[in-house]
Amino acid sequence: MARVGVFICHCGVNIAGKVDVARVAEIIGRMPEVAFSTDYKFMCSSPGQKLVADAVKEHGLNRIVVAACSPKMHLPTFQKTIAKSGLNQYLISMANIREQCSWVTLDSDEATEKAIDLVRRQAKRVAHQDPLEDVAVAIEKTAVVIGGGVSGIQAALDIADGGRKVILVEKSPSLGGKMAQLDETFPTLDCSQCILTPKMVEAAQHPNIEIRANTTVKKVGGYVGNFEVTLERRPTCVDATRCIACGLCVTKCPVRDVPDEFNAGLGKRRAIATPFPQAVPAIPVIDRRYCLRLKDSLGHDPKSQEDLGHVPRAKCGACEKICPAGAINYDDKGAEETVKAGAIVVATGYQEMSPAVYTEYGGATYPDVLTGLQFERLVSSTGPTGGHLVRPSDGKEPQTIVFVQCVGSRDPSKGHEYCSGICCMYTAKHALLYKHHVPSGQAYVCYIDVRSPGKNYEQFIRRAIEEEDVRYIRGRVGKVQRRADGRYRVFTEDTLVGRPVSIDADMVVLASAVEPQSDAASLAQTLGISYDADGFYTEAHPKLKPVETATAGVFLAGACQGPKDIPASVQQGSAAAAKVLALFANETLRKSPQVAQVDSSACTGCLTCAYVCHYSAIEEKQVAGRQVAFVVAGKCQGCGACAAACKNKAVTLAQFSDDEVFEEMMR
Amino acid sequence: MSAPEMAKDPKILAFLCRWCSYAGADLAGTSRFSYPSNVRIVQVPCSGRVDPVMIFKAFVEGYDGVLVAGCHPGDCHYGTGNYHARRKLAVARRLLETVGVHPDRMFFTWVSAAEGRKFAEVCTTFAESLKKFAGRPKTLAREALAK
Amino acid sequence: MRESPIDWLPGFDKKFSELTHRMVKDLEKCMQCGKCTAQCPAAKLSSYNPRQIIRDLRIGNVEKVISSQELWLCFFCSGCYAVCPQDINFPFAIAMLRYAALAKGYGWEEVKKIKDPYAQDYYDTGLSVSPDEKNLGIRAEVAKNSGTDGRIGSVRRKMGLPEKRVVSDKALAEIRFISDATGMTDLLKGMEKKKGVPKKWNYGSPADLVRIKRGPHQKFQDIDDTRESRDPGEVRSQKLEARSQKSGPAGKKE
Amino acid sequence: MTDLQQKARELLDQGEIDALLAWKVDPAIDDVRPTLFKKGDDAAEIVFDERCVHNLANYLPTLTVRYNRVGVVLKGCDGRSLTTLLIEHRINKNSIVALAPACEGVKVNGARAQKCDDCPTATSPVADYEFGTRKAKDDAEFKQLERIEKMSSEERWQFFSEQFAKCRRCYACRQVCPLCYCELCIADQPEPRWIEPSRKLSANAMWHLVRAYHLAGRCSDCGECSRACPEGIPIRLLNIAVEKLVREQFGARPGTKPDELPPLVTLAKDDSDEVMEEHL
Amino acid sequence: MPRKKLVEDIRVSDRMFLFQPCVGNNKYPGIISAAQDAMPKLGVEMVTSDEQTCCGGFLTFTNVAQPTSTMPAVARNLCLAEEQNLDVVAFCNGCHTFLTEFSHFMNDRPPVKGVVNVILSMIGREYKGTAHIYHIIEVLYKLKDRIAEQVQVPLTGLRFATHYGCHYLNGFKKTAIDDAFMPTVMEEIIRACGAEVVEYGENRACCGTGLTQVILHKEELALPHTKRKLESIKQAEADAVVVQCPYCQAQLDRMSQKLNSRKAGDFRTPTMHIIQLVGLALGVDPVRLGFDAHAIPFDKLLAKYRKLPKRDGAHHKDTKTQSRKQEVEVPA
Repeated sequence: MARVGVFICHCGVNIAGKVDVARVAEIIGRMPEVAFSTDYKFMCSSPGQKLVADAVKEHGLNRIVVAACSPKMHLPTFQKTIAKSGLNQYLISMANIREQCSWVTLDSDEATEKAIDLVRRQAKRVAHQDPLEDVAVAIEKTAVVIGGGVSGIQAALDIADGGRKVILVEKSPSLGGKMAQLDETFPTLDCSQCILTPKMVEAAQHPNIEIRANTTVKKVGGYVGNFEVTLERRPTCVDATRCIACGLCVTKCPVRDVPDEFNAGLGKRRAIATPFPQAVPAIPVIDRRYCLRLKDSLGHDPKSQEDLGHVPRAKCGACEKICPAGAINYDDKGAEETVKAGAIVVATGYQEMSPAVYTEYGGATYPDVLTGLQFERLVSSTGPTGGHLVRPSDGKEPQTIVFVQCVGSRDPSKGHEYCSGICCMYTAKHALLYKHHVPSGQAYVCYIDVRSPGKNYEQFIRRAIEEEDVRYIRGRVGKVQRRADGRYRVFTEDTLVGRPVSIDADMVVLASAVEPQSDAASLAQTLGISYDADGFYTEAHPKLKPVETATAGVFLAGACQGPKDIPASVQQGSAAAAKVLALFANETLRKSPQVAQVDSSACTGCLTCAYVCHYSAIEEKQVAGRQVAFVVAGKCQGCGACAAACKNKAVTLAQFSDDEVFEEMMR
Repeated sequence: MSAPEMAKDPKILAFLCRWCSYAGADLAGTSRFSYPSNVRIVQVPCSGRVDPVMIFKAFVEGYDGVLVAGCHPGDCHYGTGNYHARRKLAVARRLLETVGVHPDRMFFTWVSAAEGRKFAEVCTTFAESLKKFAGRPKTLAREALAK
Repeated sequence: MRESPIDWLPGFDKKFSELTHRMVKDLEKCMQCGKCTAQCPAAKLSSYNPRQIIRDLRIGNVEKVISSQELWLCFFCSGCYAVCPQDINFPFAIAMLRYAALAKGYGWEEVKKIKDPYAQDYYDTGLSVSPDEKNLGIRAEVAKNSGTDGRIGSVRRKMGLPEKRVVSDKALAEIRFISDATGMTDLLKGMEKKKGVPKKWNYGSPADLVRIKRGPHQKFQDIDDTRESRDPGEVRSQKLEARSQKSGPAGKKE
Repeated sequence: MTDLQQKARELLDQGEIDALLAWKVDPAIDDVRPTLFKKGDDAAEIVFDERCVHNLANYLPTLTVRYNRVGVVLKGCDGRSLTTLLIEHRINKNSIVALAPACEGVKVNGARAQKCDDCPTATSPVADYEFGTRKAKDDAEFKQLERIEKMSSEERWQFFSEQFAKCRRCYACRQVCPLCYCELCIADQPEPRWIEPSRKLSANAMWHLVRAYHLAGRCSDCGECSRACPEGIPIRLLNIAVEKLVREQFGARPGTKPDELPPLVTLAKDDSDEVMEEHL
Repeated sequence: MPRKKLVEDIRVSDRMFLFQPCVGNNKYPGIISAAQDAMPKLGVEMVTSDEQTCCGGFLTFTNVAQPTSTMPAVARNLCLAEEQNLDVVAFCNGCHTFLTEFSHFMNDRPPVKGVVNVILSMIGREYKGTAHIYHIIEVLYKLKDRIAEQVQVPLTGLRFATHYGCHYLNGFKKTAIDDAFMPTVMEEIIRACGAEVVEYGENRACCGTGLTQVILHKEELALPHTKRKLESIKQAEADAVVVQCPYCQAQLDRMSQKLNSRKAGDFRTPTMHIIQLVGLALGVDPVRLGFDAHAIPFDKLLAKYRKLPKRDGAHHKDTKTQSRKQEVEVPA
């Protein structure tokens, strides 16, 4: 016989202000199954919890209902409380009379009536709850880090240093991400690659880290502690195990006009190439869209990677001939492997928005109107011009240059509503780099607001303005007009003077917005994590859980969660690593007992439940010569699809059994 | 709204998935979006847990309307629960309206954890649309059929 | 402290008050980035400045806006709308503001100019552009090119068209009825008597215009250039001097 | 002797099957009744015509337990039931030998059965031996639904409440249905009482709704439920109301494809949300 | 870059309502007669009505009349097309803007539409909002392949500068068929006629007509603005400027003359409406194209034009045979 204790919380005035809690307690007290009923100012306070604990002993309560805020808020609190007082922690139920009653009901009499009804339902429900024990599952102590940018590298290194295995998955041929493309970094102006490449090498040489380049995540199964991640390597046609990275193949390749992604499309590369000198791994990759030997075997659209079966027409094969290690394999079909992992760190970063929509600026049309990343490559010593800052159109040194801020940021009409956060700083850096390359030249920055929150950031901006004489004009650029003489007339307004201004420039640099990778959404669905309206992955809590996701065991790092600069990305990488290591510090994982169970006596063995199970947690099993369904508790995540599908209710989902739902919905 | 008028409010039983819609209902609370007080929320782990039998029973129990809300397609915390739910609910609606339960008495929708306002609006509009049945005999309802 | 849109437009038909509401709602979105002014041809030529007008509306200086000469300088090229990151339809706002100004008595002289050549023609003939060419220069040219007397009627005849496009009497009756019914007729009639309250140059000196007013014979290209000298100009040279003093000869190019 | 009888004789004689389930005329009732044939010589008595209305698939689960190989003569609808039974592991295919003559349709109370107009496969989809030419048609008009479709909600309830009121809860519909095989039917479960055992109208309605729902996407539309009902409740109406939805929205034809899962357990990612708004 | 989706949505019928712009009637009659002669060669019969008046929008943004007055006037003009169940083709950015803006405004707001219809009912008309309103540029672009195949006199060697005007591209930045800053539709049509396109810096600059006497009597403001554009055009050495709006045409044509007469420059580049150009290419008699009405003479251009060879075997489909109201199938 259930002896239910009901505890009604005032939550200060949040509940008591609308609901007559005393009346609720009094009326509920009359229910047959209710042995004790009271109300108190703050049930979640320590005296409040003591009240509950004492009542349990005093009145020999064996079921508890706390009528307070949402169970999402305090259910764990009270579970601990009753556990301390010797009651099974799952013999409690909460009536949500704040979020779903006092806060949403205008009339206070109704609120009271509703509260009474809500509590009554929980009181009847809790009587049907059974004591449960947590499920323990083993943890696979390997982490998969998706994305080999600075954030992913940091996370991988920290986890590896913590003594755990890491599989570092990178889509492109080399680690490094966006940071590898940068020339210098703000606010210290130290060389980007000089500080990044050592980390890349360290990652490559670390005994606990396995790097999977040219690889993407195809499928993710399982659950926290026991993920099954299917990795897919695209065909590179170079056998990494044999290649000695001598680079001879690259020198021999006859195809020289492939647009160079690493140089943001400014330079050209061969059809077989390593993205950049310090690449890790340094294994070259054949671009099947351009390779003479292979392109015929691909779809006609050069962009399509779809394989139409190899029909090599051109005889080329230059790289194959020259390769001393015999590493070239034109028939490479790529590979697929499935790895087990206990945790996943997503560090897929961002992409630079294409300025093509900004026709008023001639974005992606005028040769000397560049994006921020293109400018980085242009001034970088490893860039297409070997670090000489010249106009792509005529190779002349730009004497006047205009930096246009907020291209795609803070622009709901054509771009994104959010502020990309890093443009103000990198533009100031660009202006400085320009002045260093062309001391006599004049740089203008057209901005709306300068946002420089960060250590030494504001000083950096001031330095650009005061010492380097970079001209900051407060006003968004209206349009860029190409003139007959090949220069560009930039129209803006000096909003502080209130006058339109036009500047004749030799080069224009657009601070293109940071936006999520184009495949961010599909990866999110593969991983079962959520993303916001802009396409950035959402953290479990904006303040208190910045690197967790709603899916246990999947963590976020870097710009995939929102625009970030290098320091912030590295911080998040380490933070995610800390979370992973904390998880791996446990031997087993205590899992909620909310799992399905099959009553084999009632089961007809039709296995409909197995068909609907998303986690293939249901297997068939012979019991007394009959074939019946059987739930693997470790795999079951407790969604209850099986319980709903079973016609004669042979499947029961703990915590949401038919009994419990039935009692709760009865009027 | 005055008390008696509200008292006439149709009784609604809402099955909300724990991850999206129940959180959405909580958000409606924290944001103080009020909605009719006769909505009774039953938390389910996933909209896929909702067995049409529960919906039939709800009408037998005399609820004026049944609301089922889950995560948006593609966002199901359990991957595919809401896809299964979608078909089951379609069948449930078909059966109920065949025997004469007006289809407007069932409201199946998606409410994400961020859509507190949407939840409040859904409840309000649903309650409004149910008002048109006021005075009409409650199909299926036990007490209505007792006599 | 902003006034409600209704105050600006006393008596404006309620049905259309939402026009102004929409306008104000739009203006709320303005982030004062100046992209509109940056590309505005009128701003280049005068002290007219859409961004400042929005700013004043936002902080409630409606009177300043509607009493200003500048309000009447926009010529609806819609470039500001085309570039606006918030899709504010500013030309539309201007049109509404001009009604607001008229309601307060400003700018009638601007409107009167339109009345005779166009509005009246519309009322009389149904077309708002009259066939008779007032500019004798043009007429001469046309005469020369067409070998006629240069009147459009003659040209039309030469082309094998009726001398004059005539709108049917039925149509005329209809549009006149509409004009009468909607108060346009009275508006036109009363327009002569309307005394325009004098406007002020609230956003700069008429000098901007005066300089241009020197007539079409000057080099117009200057206008941009003067702007540029306005901006970098002095400030910069001073800076460079300062620098060259403390740190040797800085590369200085002009 | 017809091919069917011929084949039946062979199978029995050669011991391919231990027993053959088919129909034979029983003079006592002057009608056919399902009969278990054990000897080849009796094969000549096998009847297959418009009188053979019973769904023989219903007997198979028990028979396959008793005999290790059972032959069975199947109409199209019986075959569809069998398909679903196989999918749901009720029967092991190896213990069945299906003789599938092309069905010309059956008569109930002297009139051609309504179900036969909507029958998608006149010949059983599960067939070891086929007789006559296989006919399949994709469209089903569900004529019987039209009158319901015309009704307003009130009228529908008017109609069905009268029907349900007649129900005696004898569960003949359940017993006759090959797909109602649960050991402990939800209607008999004490805790929780989803369906009250009483004969209250609400409880009756509940029963018929739940029964129809449990057959959703599985029902082979053999129409036995309606035929078996002593009160003549048009139970089949509910089944086809659902089947219409299943065919039109989920593109599924229950029982026609032996290797296809029932539509309510398949993962329906690509459905549009409209399916939840589909009206009859 | 034209917006594919929007172009697909354009529905060209074999009869359409020619909305006559006032400037077209009373200053540049060539525009209308060109349309009447050229469009049938493309299989589109142009229907006019002598009951059509000035769109009325013009009076709105000059503030001489309030929308309350002009909206019914616009609605009335649209009725003329609706009554014949035709879609409207506007040849003037101004007409197009106000017909479209006002019709949308009314269609989106039933109360407004109601009030308007109360007034219209008194003159025995009703505005339904069924007629589509197209700009001639949209129609021509949709038919550009047909133009290419129907060309009688390929304008080989002729060089044209384009001027789009403001109200179409800027005012409809989301719904116009081309981008507001780098449009190419007119270029593509010109090339379809076999002619060349020349670029010039001030291409997307406004012609300035709004500023001139036409709207605000601020000639002193307009002239410098227009002059800058004309100079840029002059540098491009085009045979003519092609516009899609009669008002731009008036401005560029007349201001050239005015500046010349004031010795403020020497601008000899004539201005023509896109439909006049298409007319030339389709072999419409130049007289009907009404170049005589222009202040800047077309002598040079026409001289070159007369030398151009007629395309031999230029097949001329008799499009009249097509069934009425049936869609002109446009090769994708």
